[in-house]
Amino acid sequence: MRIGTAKESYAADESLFDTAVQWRWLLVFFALLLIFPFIATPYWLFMACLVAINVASATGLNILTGYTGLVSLGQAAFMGVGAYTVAWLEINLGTPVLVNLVAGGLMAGAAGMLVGVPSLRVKGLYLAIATIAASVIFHFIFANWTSVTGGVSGLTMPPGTIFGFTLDEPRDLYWLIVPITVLMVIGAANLFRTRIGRAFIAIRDRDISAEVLGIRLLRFKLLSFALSSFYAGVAGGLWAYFFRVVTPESFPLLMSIFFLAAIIVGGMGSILGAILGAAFMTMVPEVLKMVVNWLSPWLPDAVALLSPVRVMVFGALIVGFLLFEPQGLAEMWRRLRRQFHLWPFKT
Amino acid sequence: MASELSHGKPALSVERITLTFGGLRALNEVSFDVVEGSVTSVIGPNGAGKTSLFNAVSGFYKPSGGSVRLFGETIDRVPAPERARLGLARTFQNIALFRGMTVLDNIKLGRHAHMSTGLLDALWYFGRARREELELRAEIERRIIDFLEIDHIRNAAVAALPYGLQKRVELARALAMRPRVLMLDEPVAGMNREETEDMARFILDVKEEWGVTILMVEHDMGMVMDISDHVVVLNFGEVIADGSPRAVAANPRVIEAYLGAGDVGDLRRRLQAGKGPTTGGKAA
Amino acid sequence: MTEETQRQGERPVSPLRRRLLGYAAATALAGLLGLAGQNQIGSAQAAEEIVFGGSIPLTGVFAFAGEGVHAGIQDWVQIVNEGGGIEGRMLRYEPEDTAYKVDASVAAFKRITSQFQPNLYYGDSTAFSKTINPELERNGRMIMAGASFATELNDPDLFPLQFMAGPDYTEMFGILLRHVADTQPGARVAFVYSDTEFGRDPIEPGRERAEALGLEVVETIVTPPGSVDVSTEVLKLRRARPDYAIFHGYVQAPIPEFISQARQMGMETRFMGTFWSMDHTVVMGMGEVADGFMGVMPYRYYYDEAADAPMLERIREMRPEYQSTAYMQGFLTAMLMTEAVERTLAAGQDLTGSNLKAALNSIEDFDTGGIIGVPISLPGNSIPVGRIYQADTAAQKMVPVSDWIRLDQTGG
Amino acid sequence: MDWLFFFEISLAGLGTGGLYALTGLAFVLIYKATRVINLAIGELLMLGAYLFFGFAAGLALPHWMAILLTLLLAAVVGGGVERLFIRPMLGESPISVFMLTIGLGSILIGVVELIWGPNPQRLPEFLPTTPLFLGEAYLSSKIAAAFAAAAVMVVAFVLVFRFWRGGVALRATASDQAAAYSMGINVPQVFSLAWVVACVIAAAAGMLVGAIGGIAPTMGVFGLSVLVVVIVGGLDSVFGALVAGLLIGLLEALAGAYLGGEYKLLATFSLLVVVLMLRPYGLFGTHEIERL
Repeated sequence: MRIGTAKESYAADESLFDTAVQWRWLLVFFALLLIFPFIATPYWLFMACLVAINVASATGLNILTGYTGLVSLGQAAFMGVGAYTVAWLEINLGTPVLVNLVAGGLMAGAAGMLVGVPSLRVKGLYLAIATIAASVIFHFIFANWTSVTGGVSGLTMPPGTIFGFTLDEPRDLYWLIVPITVLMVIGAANLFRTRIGRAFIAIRDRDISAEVLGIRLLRFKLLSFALSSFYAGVAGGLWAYFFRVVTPESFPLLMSIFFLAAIIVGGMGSILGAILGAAFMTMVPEVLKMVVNWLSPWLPDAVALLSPVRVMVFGALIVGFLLFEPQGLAEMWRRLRRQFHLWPFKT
Repeated sequence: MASELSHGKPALSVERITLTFGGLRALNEVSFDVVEGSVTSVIGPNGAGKTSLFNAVSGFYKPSGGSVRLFGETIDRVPAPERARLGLARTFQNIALFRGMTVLDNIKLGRHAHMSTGLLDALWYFGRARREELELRAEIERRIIDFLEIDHIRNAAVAALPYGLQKRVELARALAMRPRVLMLDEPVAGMNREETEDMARFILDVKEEWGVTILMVEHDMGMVMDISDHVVVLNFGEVIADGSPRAVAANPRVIEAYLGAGDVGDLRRRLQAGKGPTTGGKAA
Repeated sequence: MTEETQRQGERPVSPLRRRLLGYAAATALAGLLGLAGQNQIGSAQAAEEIVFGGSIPLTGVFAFAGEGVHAGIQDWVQIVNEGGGIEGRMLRYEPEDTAYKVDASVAAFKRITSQFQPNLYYGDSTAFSKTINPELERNGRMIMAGASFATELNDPDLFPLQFMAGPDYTEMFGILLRHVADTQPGARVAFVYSDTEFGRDPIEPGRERAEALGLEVVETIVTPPGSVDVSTEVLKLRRARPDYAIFHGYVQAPIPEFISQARQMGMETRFMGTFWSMDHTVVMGMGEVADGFMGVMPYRYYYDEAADAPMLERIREMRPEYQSTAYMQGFLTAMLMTEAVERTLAAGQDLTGSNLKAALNSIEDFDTGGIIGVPISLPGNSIPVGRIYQADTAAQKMVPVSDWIRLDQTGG
Repeated sequence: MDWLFFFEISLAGLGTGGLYALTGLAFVLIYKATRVINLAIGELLMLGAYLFFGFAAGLALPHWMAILLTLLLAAVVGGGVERLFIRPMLGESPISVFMLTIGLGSILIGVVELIWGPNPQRLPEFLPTTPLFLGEAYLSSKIAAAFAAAAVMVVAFVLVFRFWRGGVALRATASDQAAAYSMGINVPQVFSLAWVVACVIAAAAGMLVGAIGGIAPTMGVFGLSVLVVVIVGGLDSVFGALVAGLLIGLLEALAGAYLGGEYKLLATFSLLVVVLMLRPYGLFGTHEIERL
């Protein structure tokens, strides 16, 4: 427990970060985000953007799965909807970047709501399977609605421009992707300080008694679907600006599993969890590759092991965290912090 | 039936409610009134249909016949969440708190239906959402947390609390719903004497200070007899007695019902003791 | 910034811990700066060397190809460097594994280009080639080739700094159909392809080309990606009774099952494949049913005996065991790239992407040392040359059944 | 309308459907006994195929011995998985267990790739290849044989499920875990048993699927169609899995033949959506009564 943190007002008690120290660390973090593009190599910038996109999408999935308790294996498909929308708008109408991103989010949100409709009748894992169906069906649309989606070869789009700047390198895109991700994360954190966020959690914990409290289940489940897919759609839109080639194969079912894994590993129902999880899971394959590179002088065949090991590590992380640390990295982080605060005393 | 309270205006009227589960008749033409400002208790042996009645009134079960009126308006077509908005609040027999949340968040949830923060406000937070949250917080602190004496646990996780406190938090949440009629499903089950006394006091305070009408299911006869204005006895899904506590206790059909259920010794003991010891009130 | 926060911090945190946290932050910062610094060192080192970067699928579903390509490039680089490099400048091959995933390929590209300044690059997929194209033009220092023979990439206007060391998929179909038209004029053909970008690539243009050659396309059958059970598709094929069926968009499965069921039904159809299905190991792995399976191959097989193929001799010396057709592809890609570098340097020009590509396009009637059996030219983005090989399972060999077919020569 | 063609297509579809039904059976078995939705079923099937490949091609054992060893090892794997991964999750939310099986699938793919590499392989031929004609209609003999094998296994399973003591215990556990426990049935043992039997069935299905279309670490996608099968049939209905297996096989074949290969998955998953909307608990599944 931390001392000297008595609150003077309810407002202080309701704020996201409750101590001055936390605020300072947050400022340090934002300062780092600000200077990062000036000191990092293109590779690290690329990774940072990728991590940010994944954080945005994982945060969205966390709203649905972590907080509302509805498992979805459709997150990648919703990202696809957003990505195609953005690419189509950019190519055909050339509307402003931010408009396109919002449109991508809204399209994905609408798609998500549609997919959420079975939650009227089925619950829990049946719904998860309905989302698999959605990914299959969306994939079909992406691949076969050739006049809009460009069929299997997809859409290749020009770079976005914002205030006259052309966004065609990670160094530029960073300034689009990271702020939007930060806003989306803050939005999600805010959400869970209000009635809507509480209603989501209530649905997750006991959906029937939530009804007695005046929470309209269907409306809030659909809202959760829509919001989560909106996040996915915006993330997909960012993805589109980032890679500029959108094909049906860009958003496989495996990618949806990736996001699920990210929130399991990071910590379901925790804003910090989605951030940590998405960053961690994005970096794991890269780190493995570095490890193999270091090992290669001694183990020349190590690279051949890379792929299976990566797949195994991916699965083992899911299983391991579910078995041994169901609250994920976020909980490990909290524990670490607690120990740090009490150091040198044992907890 | 000849209770002096029957002159008051009914807050809640149950009229010929019938409820069947696949041929099994859980409630058969159950009718009674809950007079505004009263504490009305529903009692009866296990399996008499008390909880089914609660579920029918709060809108979970769709009765096959009859209707429920809230302050004169029929609410049969009103779905459960809407009933909450109309001022019908309830607690659950086996505590339905959200274990992953803090006490404070649980209580705040009670106000859900009366709040207006929309999605965009919520994402932005600063402004309307914040104002509404802070108002709610202040009101909860002032009217509920102090009142129920749970200020020491407001930030505790519900799962970590002892049973008695959890029950109290559930009451707090129900109060946050701005109820006009509060339905309590076994509010003191599993409590020790001291906790039971506290809860009885809270219930009476709620009735008097908040002006809330209370409908309660309870097995603790001592408490029922103590605080009720009006008692309804159910057996095999039918009302077998309805009146003041004293009249009901003397009703031979009630004694017989409890005798049939084998609970008569318990009943008598508790009637004599004035306040009963704890009973789980339900078979596992 | 950190120092300031340290000074202001008062109550709850012990000074020691505060200092530790500060150090941690400082170290993290230094780490990032260090990465930037490393970059400069890297590029300084690379100044004299000519760097050949590669997003190579060493693992994952395309690993069988990636390994071959990797070995092929390695060997060619070794040959060049043993011969003293190009005008005294050594080649340096910097590959990275991509697991055949686009984002990993792009990441590898970013890492290699931020650490070195490659002039040559090998990419692993169509999607990567398309994704990286704007980056390539912006970078302006390199040319790129890759594992993709996508028709889309064979467009010097859209992909001015890329090329492929062979015919594109449509040209492969063209070569196959030319052979069919030569052997059996007016034959009935069917296309069987997977429902992927790879699979659908040459189908429409292939149909036009067939009609132009007087062949009849009697059926096109699409199979879902990854599907293994093809019994309904075989029944469809049987309805159509084609003389030739061309598979595209597969490596091995489900080709053998297709052929074996067709044979069981007593069909006389002859089956053909395109480059990625045509490696010796892939075809022989199909078992008995592979006998008579034909396909288009722009390169000679490792074991081909030809008087005019000194480079094959050289390869067999370097690697006594069989090397795949992907190896040949990597080897030839590297050979053509170094040829472009050599021509650029010889002309006294800077190693920019456009100069390199112009040098590459100046290649005419070039002798590949027998990797390809005829002299080649590279006027655009592809080399539309190939030959039909047929599997002989008894001899366990792929044997040529046609001459080298040059689509660029006979105006086809 | 070409009726012969239609008939042939339907036969082929039903043949594949037999394998769906068999795998669906494994899925339903686990769900019934342990209430676990096992998304790793496709990967368990793949593992079975690879084990057989390892024994029959790698170690060059006679086919009958390879089959026996594969089934045996699959049983061990099933028991091990249940013990190591599933049992510690008892009492956790079904969602967690569901996701655990996804992770498990990934681990299995990694293991198989590590041992046998990522490239597709062909199983040694152990099914007959002499062509089969029903009148004029052609039926792939491999598919016919696989269907027959699947049918034999299904019948054997149903008999065991009805009459053998273990089967009875399984059914009792399926209908009410607490009651079964109180009647002296060793419920954890039943859980193990369910996983063991299901893995054996999945491995058998894997060998048959692999014999038809070759094997690859990615062949677990077969599990996707099986998922459709069990949802359409009803998660907890053995009969439902059998009927839906045939139905889905048929539907896929017809969609593939008359609409094109790209419509196969679309057709089955659209059916899935329709069933979820109209009969959420499947054609033959029990509608679970909600408890407050």
